Amino acid sequence: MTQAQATPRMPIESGCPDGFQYMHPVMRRNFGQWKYHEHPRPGVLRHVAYSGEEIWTVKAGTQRILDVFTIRKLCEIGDKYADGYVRFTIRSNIEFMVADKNKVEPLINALEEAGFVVGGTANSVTMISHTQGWLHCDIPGTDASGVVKAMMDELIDEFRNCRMPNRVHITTSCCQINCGGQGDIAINVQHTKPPRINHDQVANVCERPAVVARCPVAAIRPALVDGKPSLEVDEKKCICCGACYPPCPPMQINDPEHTKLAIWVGGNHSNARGRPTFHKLVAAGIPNNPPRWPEATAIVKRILRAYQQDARDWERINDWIERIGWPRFFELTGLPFTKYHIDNWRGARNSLNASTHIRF
Amino acid sequence: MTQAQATPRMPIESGCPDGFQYMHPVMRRNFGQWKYHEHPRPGVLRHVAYSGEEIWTVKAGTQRILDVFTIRKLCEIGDKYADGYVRFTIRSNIEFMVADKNKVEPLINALEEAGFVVGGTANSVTMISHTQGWLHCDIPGTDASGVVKAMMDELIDEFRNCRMPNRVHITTSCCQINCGGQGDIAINVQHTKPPRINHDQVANVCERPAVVARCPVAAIRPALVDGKPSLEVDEKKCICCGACYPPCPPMQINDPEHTKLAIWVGGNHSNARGRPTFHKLVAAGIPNNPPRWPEATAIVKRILRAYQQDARDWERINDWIERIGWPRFFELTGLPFTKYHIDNWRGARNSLNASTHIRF
Amino acid sequence: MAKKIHETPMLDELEKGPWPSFISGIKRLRDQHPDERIRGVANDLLGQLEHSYETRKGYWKGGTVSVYGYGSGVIPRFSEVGDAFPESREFHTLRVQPPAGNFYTTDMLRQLADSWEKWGSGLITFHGQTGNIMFIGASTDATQHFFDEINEYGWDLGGAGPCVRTGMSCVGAARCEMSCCNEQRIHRTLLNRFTDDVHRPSLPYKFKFKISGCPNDCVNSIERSDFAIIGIWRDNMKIDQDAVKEFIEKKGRQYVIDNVITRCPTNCMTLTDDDRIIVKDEDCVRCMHCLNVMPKALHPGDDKGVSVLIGGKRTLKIGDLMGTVIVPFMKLETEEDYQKLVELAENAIDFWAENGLEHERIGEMIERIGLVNFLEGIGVEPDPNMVLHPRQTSYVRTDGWDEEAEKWFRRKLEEKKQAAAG
Amino acid sequence: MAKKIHETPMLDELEKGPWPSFISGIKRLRDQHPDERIRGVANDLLGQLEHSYETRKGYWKGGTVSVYGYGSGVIPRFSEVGDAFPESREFHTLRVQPPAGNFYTTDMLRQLADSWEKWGSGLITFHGQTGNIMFIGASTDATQHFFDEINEYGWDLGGAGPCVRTGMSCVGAARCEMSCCNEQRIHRTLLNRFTDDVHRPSLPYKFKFKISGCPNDCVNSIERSDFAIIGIWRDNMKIDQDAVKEFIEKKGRQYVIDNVITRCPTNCMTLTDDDRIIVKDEDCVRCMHCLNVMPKALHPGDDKGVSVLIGGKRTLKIGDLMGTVIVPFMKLETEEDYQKLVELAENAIDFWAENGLEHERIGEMIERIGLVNFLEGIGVEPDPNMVLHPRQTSYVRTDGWDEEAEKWFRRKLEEKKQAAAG
Ligand code: SRM
Ligand code: SRM
Ligand code: SRM
Ligand code: SRM
Ligand code: SF4
Ligand code: SF4
Ligand code: SF4
Ligand code: SF4
Ligand code: SF4
Ligand code: SF4
Ligand code: SF4
Ligand code: SF4
Repeated sequence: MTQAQATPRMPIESGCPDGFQYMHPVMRRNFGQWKYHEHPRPGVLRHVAYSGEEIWTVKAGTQRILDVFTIRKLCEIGDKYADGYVRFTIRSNIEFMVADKNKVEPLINALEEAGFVVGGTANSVTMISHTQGWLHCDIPGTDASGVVKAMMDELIDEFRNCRMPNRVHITTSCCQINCGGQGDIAINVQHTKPPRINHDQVANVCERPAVVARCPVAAIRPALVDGKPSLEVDEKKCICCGACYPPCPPMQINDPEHTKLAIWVGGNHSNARGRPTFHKLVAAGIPNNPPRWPEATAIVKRILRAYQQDARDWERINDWIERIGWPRFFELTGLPFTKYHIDNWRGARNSLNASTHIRF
Repeated sequence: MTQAQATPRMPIESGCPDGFQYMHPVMRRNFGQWKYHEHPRPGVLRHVAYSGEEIWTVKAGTQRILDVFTIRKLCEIGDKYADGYVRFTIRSNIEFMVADKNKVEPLINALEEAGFVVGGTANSVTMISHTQGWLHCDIPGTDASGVVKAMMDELIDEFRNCRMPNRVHITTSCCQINCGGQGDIAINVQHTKPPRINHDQVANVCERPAVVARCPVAAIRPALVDGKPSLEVDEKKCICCGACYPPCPPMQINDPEHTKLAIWVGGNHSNARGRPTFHKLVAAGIPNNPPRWPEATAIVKRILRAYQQDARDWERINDWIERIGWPRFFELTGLPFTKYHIDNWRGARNSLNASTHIRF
Repeated sequence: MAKKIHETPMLDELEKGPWPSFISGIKRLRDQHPDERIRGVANDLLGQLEHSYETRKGYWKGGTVSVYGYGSGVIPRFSEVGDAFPESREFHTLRVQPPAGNFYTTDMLRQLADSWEKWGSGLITFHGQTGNIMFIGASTDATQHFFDEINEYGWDLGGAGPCVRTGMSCVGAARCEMSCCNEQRIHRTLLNRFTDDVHRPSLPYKFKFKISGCPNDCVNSIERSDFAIIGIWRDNMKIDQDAVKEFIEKKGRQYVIDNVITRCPTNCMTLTDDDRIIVKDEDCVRCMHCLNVMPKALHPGDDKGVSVLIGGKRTLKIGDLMGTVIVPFMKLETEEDYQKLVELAENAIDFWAENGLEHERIGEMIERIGLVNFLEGIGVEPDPNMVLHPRQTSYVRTDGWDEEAEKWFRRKLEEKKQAAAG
Repeated sequence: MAKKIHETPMLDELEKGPWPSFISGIKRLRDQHPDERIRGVANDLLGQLEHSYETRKGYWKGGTVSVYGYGSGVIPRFSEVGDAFPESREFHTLRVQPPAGNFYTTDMLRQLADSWEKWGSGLITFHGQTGNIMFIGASTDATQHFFDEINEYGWDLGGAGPCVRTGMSCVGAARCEMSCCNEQRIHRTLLNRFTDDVHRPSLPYKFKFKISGCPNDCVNSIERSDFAIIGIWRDNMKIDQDAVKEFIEKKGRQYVIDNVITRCPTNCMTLTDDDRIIVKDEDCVRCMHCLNVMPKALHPGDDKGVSVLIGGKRTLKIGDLMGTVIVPFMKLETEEDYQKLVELAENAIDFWAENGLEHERIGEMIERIGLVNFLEGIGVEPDPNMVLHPRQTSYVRTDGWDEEAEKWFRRKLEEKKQAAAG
C-alpha cells in the first residue's frame, strides 16, 4: 500500500464508524441507563447508573491542534492512570473515563504535571472553540488559535474553577463567516473597509457571475477595467462582509489595518429556560493585534467580571442581560453604545423597542 | 349665518378645544393630584385625590351611533341624577362624573331604566370598538355596527359583570384595513378571492399608477382590455388584501359570498407585564352573515369561555396563551389549526419555533 | 309621513336583544323627529342599509367636499343607489376635533345636537376610532352651514387625507392616579402647533399623535399612532408600606405572591417576611402591572416625564408596525420642555415630508431607511433603550467605530456633569 | 537539522503563559521529530505563520485535491509564499469522520498518530467545528496514501463542498442521564444512509446533521445544523420526591425557590409546604432547566422520542438562521421508526436538491419559499408546535379554509382513535 498502484484502490465507503467499539465497558453496559451525575470538583464528573455502576470523567484542556508527541503523551497518561478510554468534547477538550474512583486523583495529577489543564466542567469558562486562521484557512483575517491561546492564558483560572454563575461558552472565528459559531461570548473578525480588487487576477481566478450573486447587498457589478473584464464594488452599499473573497480571492477584503475584531455576547443554543438565542454585537473596532491580542482579551475579561459579579446562579450571559437590560450591560462593562449597535439588516424592526419597557 | 354669504366666511382655526372648560370642578381642582382609585362595583369607579376629595365615575354602554334623542336622554339623566359632566371613552362608552356618592345609585338606576347598560369597567368585556361599515364607508365588506350590536346582545352579562380574568378589549372592523385596530379579540373582514375588475370603469375612475404601487405583492399590472387601458391581477400572487379597492373601486374585492370574517386574538397594547403584542389569526372562513352573524359570535363566546375558565387573574388573553401555549389554545377552543395559521409574510421566520420548547 | 317607509326585515332583527340598538335610534329619527327632512333622510338611510344587508355589499362612494378654506375634515359620501334612496343620497361626515380628554358638559352636548339637527341627519358618534366627533350624514350644502355654526362657538374640524390627524389623549391627570404628565396640555400644544397641517393635506400620508398618561397606554398610542407620547417616571416608584400591609391583610400573602411578585416581568420585586414590598428599581421597566394591582400602595415616582415612540400604524402596506422608542425620557415641566417636544415633532414631520414616499407613513419610512438614518435625520443620538437588543448580524460597516465610541463617552461625561450640577 | 530554522519572535510570544501552546507543539515537531520531512514541514509552517503574524495576512490558497473515487473530504491548501517556505508548500487537510459520540481507545489514537506521522505533518485536531478529525498538513501525493491506510482499518472521509457533511452527536446515552434517544444509532443510521452524498458533492450546498440527546443541545444542533434531531419526552417528567427532600435539606428551600421554581419559563412548578415538587406537565416545555439543577431528583419521562428541526446555519448570505420544528415528536424505537426518520431526511434533501438555488442552504430555501410550501413539498402536516404564534398579518389568501379545517379535524380524530387503540 505504500506504493502508488496501477489500478487505483477503491475506497471502502464505511462512513461513520461505530463508537461502541471504543467505549468504556461500563458505559457500554449501562448505555441509556444512567440515573444522575454529580460534580465532585472542577474537571470531574461522576455519573451513576441505575445498575449502581458508576463512571468518572476527568476533563482536560489542550491546545486543540495536537502534535503527535502530545497525543502520545495523552495516551500514555490514559494507559497508566486511567482505563485507556478517552473521548473529545465538541470544544476539543479531552475526557478520560475511568470506572475506579481511586484513579481520579492520580490521573488529575499526571495531567497537570504534563502541562494539561484539568477543568472546564459545569459553571467554568470552558475551552474556547475556534477555527483555523492563518495556519490553514484561505480566507482568514486573523489567527484564531493564537487569539485563543493568549486568551486562555488569562482565563485559565476560570477554566480550573467553577466560579461563574453558569457555563460560559466562548468561540473565536477568523473571518466573518464565523465557522466557530455563536457563543456566550464570541470574538470574531469584522472587516471595516470594502474589498480592494486586484484587477489583474480577476479574469483568471474568479467566476464572476458567482461572486456577483454571492454579495448579500448586490454591491458588486461586472466592469471593464483597462479593457479587461473585471468587477467593481459600490462602496456605499458594501457592508464589508467578505463573502466575495472566498469565491474570488482578488477581492481582497483582508487588510493589516482595517480588519478588526468584534465581540458579541449572549448566544445560547441550549433550550434551558429561554429559547436558543443569537449573539449580539457589543464591541467592534478592536485591533487585530498579534501575537497576543491584548485589547480583545481585556474586553472579554471585563464582560466576564461584570457577569460574574452581577448575574444570579444559573443565569447564562443572555439570561443575565435579559434581566438587567442592555442599558445596564453597557454601563456595567463600560462599553460604548453606538449607532452600529442598532440593526439595519432585514427584519431589523424586530429588534427595536416597541414598548415603554425602559431602564433608567 | 343661515344664508350663503357673498364672501365666504373664513374658518376660525381654533384646533383642539380646551377640555378644562367642560371638566367637573372636582377634577379641575385635583388635576394631577389623584392618589388611588377603587372599583366598588361593575361600572363604577371611585377616584380619591390627595386632597381627600373624590370623584365617582359611572360608565354606561350605548349604541355608539347616537341619534339626537338618545343624546338628549343621556343629557337629561346627567342633569337630573349627576352633575352634568360627562365624557366618552375611547370605546364610546359614556362616563358620568359625580362628586357625591349618593348620586351613584340613582344614576345607575336611571341609566338602566332608560335602556343603557352600566358596566364595562375593569375585568369585564367592555364595549366593542368598531368602525363604519355599510352605514357610511365606501369600502366595507360588512357592517361593523351590526356585528357589534348582535354580539353585545350576547355578551351583555359580561359587560355588566367583572368575571373575566382581566379586561377584555374586543374590536370589529369592516375591511382588512382594520380601522378598528387590534384587540384581545378582533373580528375583521378577510377577503378570500382576488378582486374582479370592472374594466369599463377603470379608465374613468382609477389612477392606474397609484393602484399598481399600492399592491403589497405587486400583483397588479397595467393591461389593455378590449383595446382600452385597464388593469389585470395576477391571481396567484394576489393575497386578497383589498388595498387596491379604495384607490380604484372598479377592482371589486367585496363579494357577497367570498368576503368572510376572521377572528384574531392576543392583541394587547398596554405595556403591563409583557410588551405590547399584535393579535394573531385564529379563525377564518366565517360567513359574513347579516343580520346577526351568529357564527362569529359563537366563536367569540367559545374563546371567552376558554379564557375565563383557564386563565389566571390578571392574565390578558395574550398572557394566558403565552403561558399555556398555542397547541392548548386550539385544543381548549376546539378551533382547527391549518396551514393558513403559519405566517408567510416578510419576517415570517420570527414567528417560527426555533427551539424544542414544545407542548404535549 | 307622506313617503313610503322602506321595509327593513333584516335590520329589524337588530332591534331584538338587550343591547341599545343603533337601528332603533335611526328609526326614532324616521318616525318621531319633527323635521321632515330628517325623517326622510333616516328612512332612505335605512332603506339603503337594508339593501346592503340583503346584497352584502356597500353602496357609498367618495368624492370631493370640503368647507371653505380647508382641504380636509369632511368624508364625502354619495350613494350609488341614490335613485332608490334619494333623501340620503349625499351623506357626508364632518370630523370635528373633540376637547383634549373628551370632556363635555351636558349643555354643550345639547348645543351640538341642536346645531346638527338643524343641518344634518341627527346621528353623531362620540367618537370615531381616531377620536373625532363624527357628525354623520350631511348634504353637500349643509356641510358648510353646520361647520360655520359650530366653528363660531369653539369647534374646529379634524384631519382627513395626507395630513396631521386629530389627536387623542387619555383621561389621565384629570382623574387617574397613574398619570405621569399633563396629557391635555401635550395634546393641545402639539395639535394646535400643526393646525395648518391638519386642515391642508400636504404630507406624504396621514400622521397621528396620541398621548397616554402612563404605560398602560389607554389610547393604544404605540400601535395606532405615528407619534406616541407616554407618561413615565425615572426615579424609584413610591411604596406606601402601610397600604401594602393593609392589602395583604385583606387579600392574603399568597395572592400577592401569585398576582404581583411573580408577575413582574423582570422579577425585581421581593415580599419580605414582615410584609413589605421591596423593588429593585433599576431592574423595573415601569410596566405598571404591580401598580395596577395595588393602586393604593404603589405609585409612580416623582421624577416624571414622557417617552416618545415614533412609527406605529395599522396594516397597509407592509404589515402592522408599532412605534419605536425615540426618546426614552424627557421632562415636560417648563415652557422650554414643551418647546423641545414640539421641535422633535417638527423635525420628525419635516424629515418625513422630505424623505417619505407618497402614501408612506413615517414608520414605513423608518423601516425602509433604517432607524439610524432616521435618528441622524432628526438629530437624535442612539440609546440602548431604543432597541430590544443590539444587532445580531455582522452585515454592517463599522469604520467610524472609534469616533462614535468617543461621542458616547463624551455624552455620558456630559450627563454626569449635568447630574452633578443639577 | 541542516536547514535554517526560521526566526519566530512573534510566535515565541505564544509559548509564554500557562495554557498549552500549539506553537510549542509545532516546535517539538520541528526540533524533536525523528523524521526529517516532518521537521522540515514544521519549520516552514512556522516560518509562514510568523510571516502572517508580521504582515497580518493569510497566505494559503485553495485548489483541487481528492482521493480516488471521492469528490470531497480533502481541503487543499497551497502556499502563496511557497518559495520562501517550500516544505509546507502543499498543506492539505483530510477530514475524517469520527466515531459517533467521539469515542477512542488510546490504542486507536496511537494507530492514527502512527499513520499520520508516516504521511502527514504530525498535526491532528480532535475535532474541527463540524466534528471531523482534521489531519492537517499533507502533500498532494501523501493524501491518497494516508487515506488508503486508515481506510483499511475502518476510517472514512467526511464531507466538504456542496454535500452532506460529517455529523455530530453528543455523548448522550453513553453517559448522560438526560439522554432521551440513542444518539449514536441516529447518527450512524442517517450519515451512513447518505454516504454517497457525503463523498460526491452534488447538492445545492452543504447539509449538516447534528444529534443531541436532549434539549440542552450540547452539539448546538439548532443553530449549526440543517437537520437537528433532539431527544425529548412526551409524558410527565419523573420526580423522585425523596431526592427532592434530600436536595432541599442540603440546599434550603429558598435556594430551590430562587433557582428552580421561579426560573421555570412557563411557571409550571410548585413547591408544596411539605417539600414536594409538583409540575403541571401540560405547561412544561421540556426546557431542561429544573432537571439540570436537580439531576438526581428530576428525570425525563418514559415516553421518549425526538424532535426534528430543519434549517439552521450560520450567517451567509441572508443572516443566521436557526432550525424550525418540523416534527414536534416522533418515537425512535423500532426499525420502522428509524426508517421514518430516514425518509424524512430523504424527502427534505430531495425536495431541496430540486428546489434549492445554487449555494442555497435548506434553511434559506425555506425562508424564500415559506414554511408551508416546504411542508407541502415534504408531505408533513402543519402543527401549532411549529410556530411561536399564528400569523400576525392578514396578507394571506384563505380560500381553502374549510378543507384545511376538515383535514385537521380528521387528523385529530385519527390520533384519538390511535391513542385509544395503542
Ligand atoms: C376610560 C379609559 C381611558 C379614556 O381616556 O377613555 C380607561 C381608563 C382606565 N384604564 Fe384603561 N382605559 C381605557 C381604555 C384602555 C385601553 C384602550 C382600549 O380599550 O382600546 C387600554 C389598552 C388596550 C390594550 O390593552 O390592548 C387600556 C389599558 C389599561 C390597563 C392595562 C391592562 C392590562 O393589564 O393589560 C389598565 C390597568 C388595569 O387594568 O388595572 C388600565 C386601567 C385603567 C384605569 C383603572 C385607570 C385609572 O386608574 O383610572 C381606568 C379604569 C377604567 C375602567 O373603566 O375600568 N387600562 N385601557 C378607557 C376606557 C375604555 C372603555 O370604555 O372600556
Ligand atoms: C371613521 C373611522 C372608523 C370609525 O368608524 O371609527 C375610519 C374610517 C375610515 N378609514 Fe380609518 N378610520 C378610523 C380610524 C382609523 C384607525 C384608528 C386610529 O386612528 O386610532 C386606523 C389604524 C391606525 C392607523 O392610522 O394606521 C385607521 C386606518 C386606516 C387606514 C390604513 C392606514 C395604514 O397606513 O395602514 C386606511 C386606508 C388609507 O388611509 O389608505 C383608512 C381609511 C379609512 C377611510 C377613509 C376609508 C377610505 O379610504 O375611504 C374610512 C372612512 C369611513 C367613513 O366613511 O367615515 N383607515 N383608521 C375612524 C376615524 C374616525 C375618526 O376620525 O375619529
Ligand atoms: C475547519 C473548520 C473550522 C475549524 O477550524 O474547526 C471550517 C473551516 C472552513 N469553513 Fe466552515 N469550518 C468548520 C465548521 C463550520 C461550522 C460549524 C459547524 O459545522 O458546526 C460552520 C457554521 C455552521 C453552518 O454550517 O452554517 C461553518 C460555516 C462555514 C461557512 C458559512 C456557511 C453558511 O451557509 O453560512 C463557510 C462558507 C461557505 O461554505 O461558502 C464555511 C467555509 C469554510 C472553509 C471551507 C473556507 C473556504 O471556503 O475555503 C474553511 C476551510 C478551512 C480550512 O482551511 O480547513 N464554513 N463552518 C470547521 C470544519 C471542521 C470539520 O470539518 O470538522
Ligand atoms: C461533553 C459535552 C458533550 C459532548 O458530547 O461533547 C457536554 C456534556 C455535558 N453537558 Fe453540555 N456538553 C458539552 C457542550 C455543550 C454545549 C455546546 C458548546 O459548548 O458549544 C452546550 C450548548 C451551547 C450553548 O448553550 O450555547 C451545552 C449545554 C449544556 C447545558 C445547558 C446550559 C444552560 O443552562 O444553558 C447543560 C445543563 C447544565 O448546565 O446543567 C449541559 C449539561 C451537560 C452535562 C452535565 C450533561 C450530563 O449530565 O452529563 C455534561 C457535563 C459536562 C461538563 O463538562 O460539565 N450542557 N453543552 C460538551 C462539553 C463541551 C466542553 O468541553 O466544554
Ligand atoms: S472562520 Fe473563516 S477564516 Fe476561519 S476557518 Fe472559517 S472560513 Fe476560514
Ligand atoms: S464584502 Fe460583502 S458586501 Fe462588500 S462587496 Fe463583498 S460580498 Fe458584497
Ligand atoms: S375598516 Fe375599512 S370599511 Fe371599515 S371604516 Fe375602516 S376603511 Fe372603512
Ligand atoms: S387585493 Fe391586494 S394583493 Fe390582490 S391585487 Fe389588490 S392590492 Fe394586490
Ligand atoms: S393611560 Fe395611564 S394615565 Fe391614562 S387613563 Fe390609562 S391608566 Fe390612567
Ligand atoms: S412596574 Fe412592572 S417591572 Fe416595575 S416592579 Fe412593577 S411589575 Fe415589576
Ligand atoms: S445534549 Fe443532553 S443528552 Fe446530550 S450530553 Fe448534553 S445533556 Fe446529555
Ligand atoms: S423542564 Fe423547564 S419548563 Fe419543564 S418544569 Fe422544568 S423548568 Fe419548567
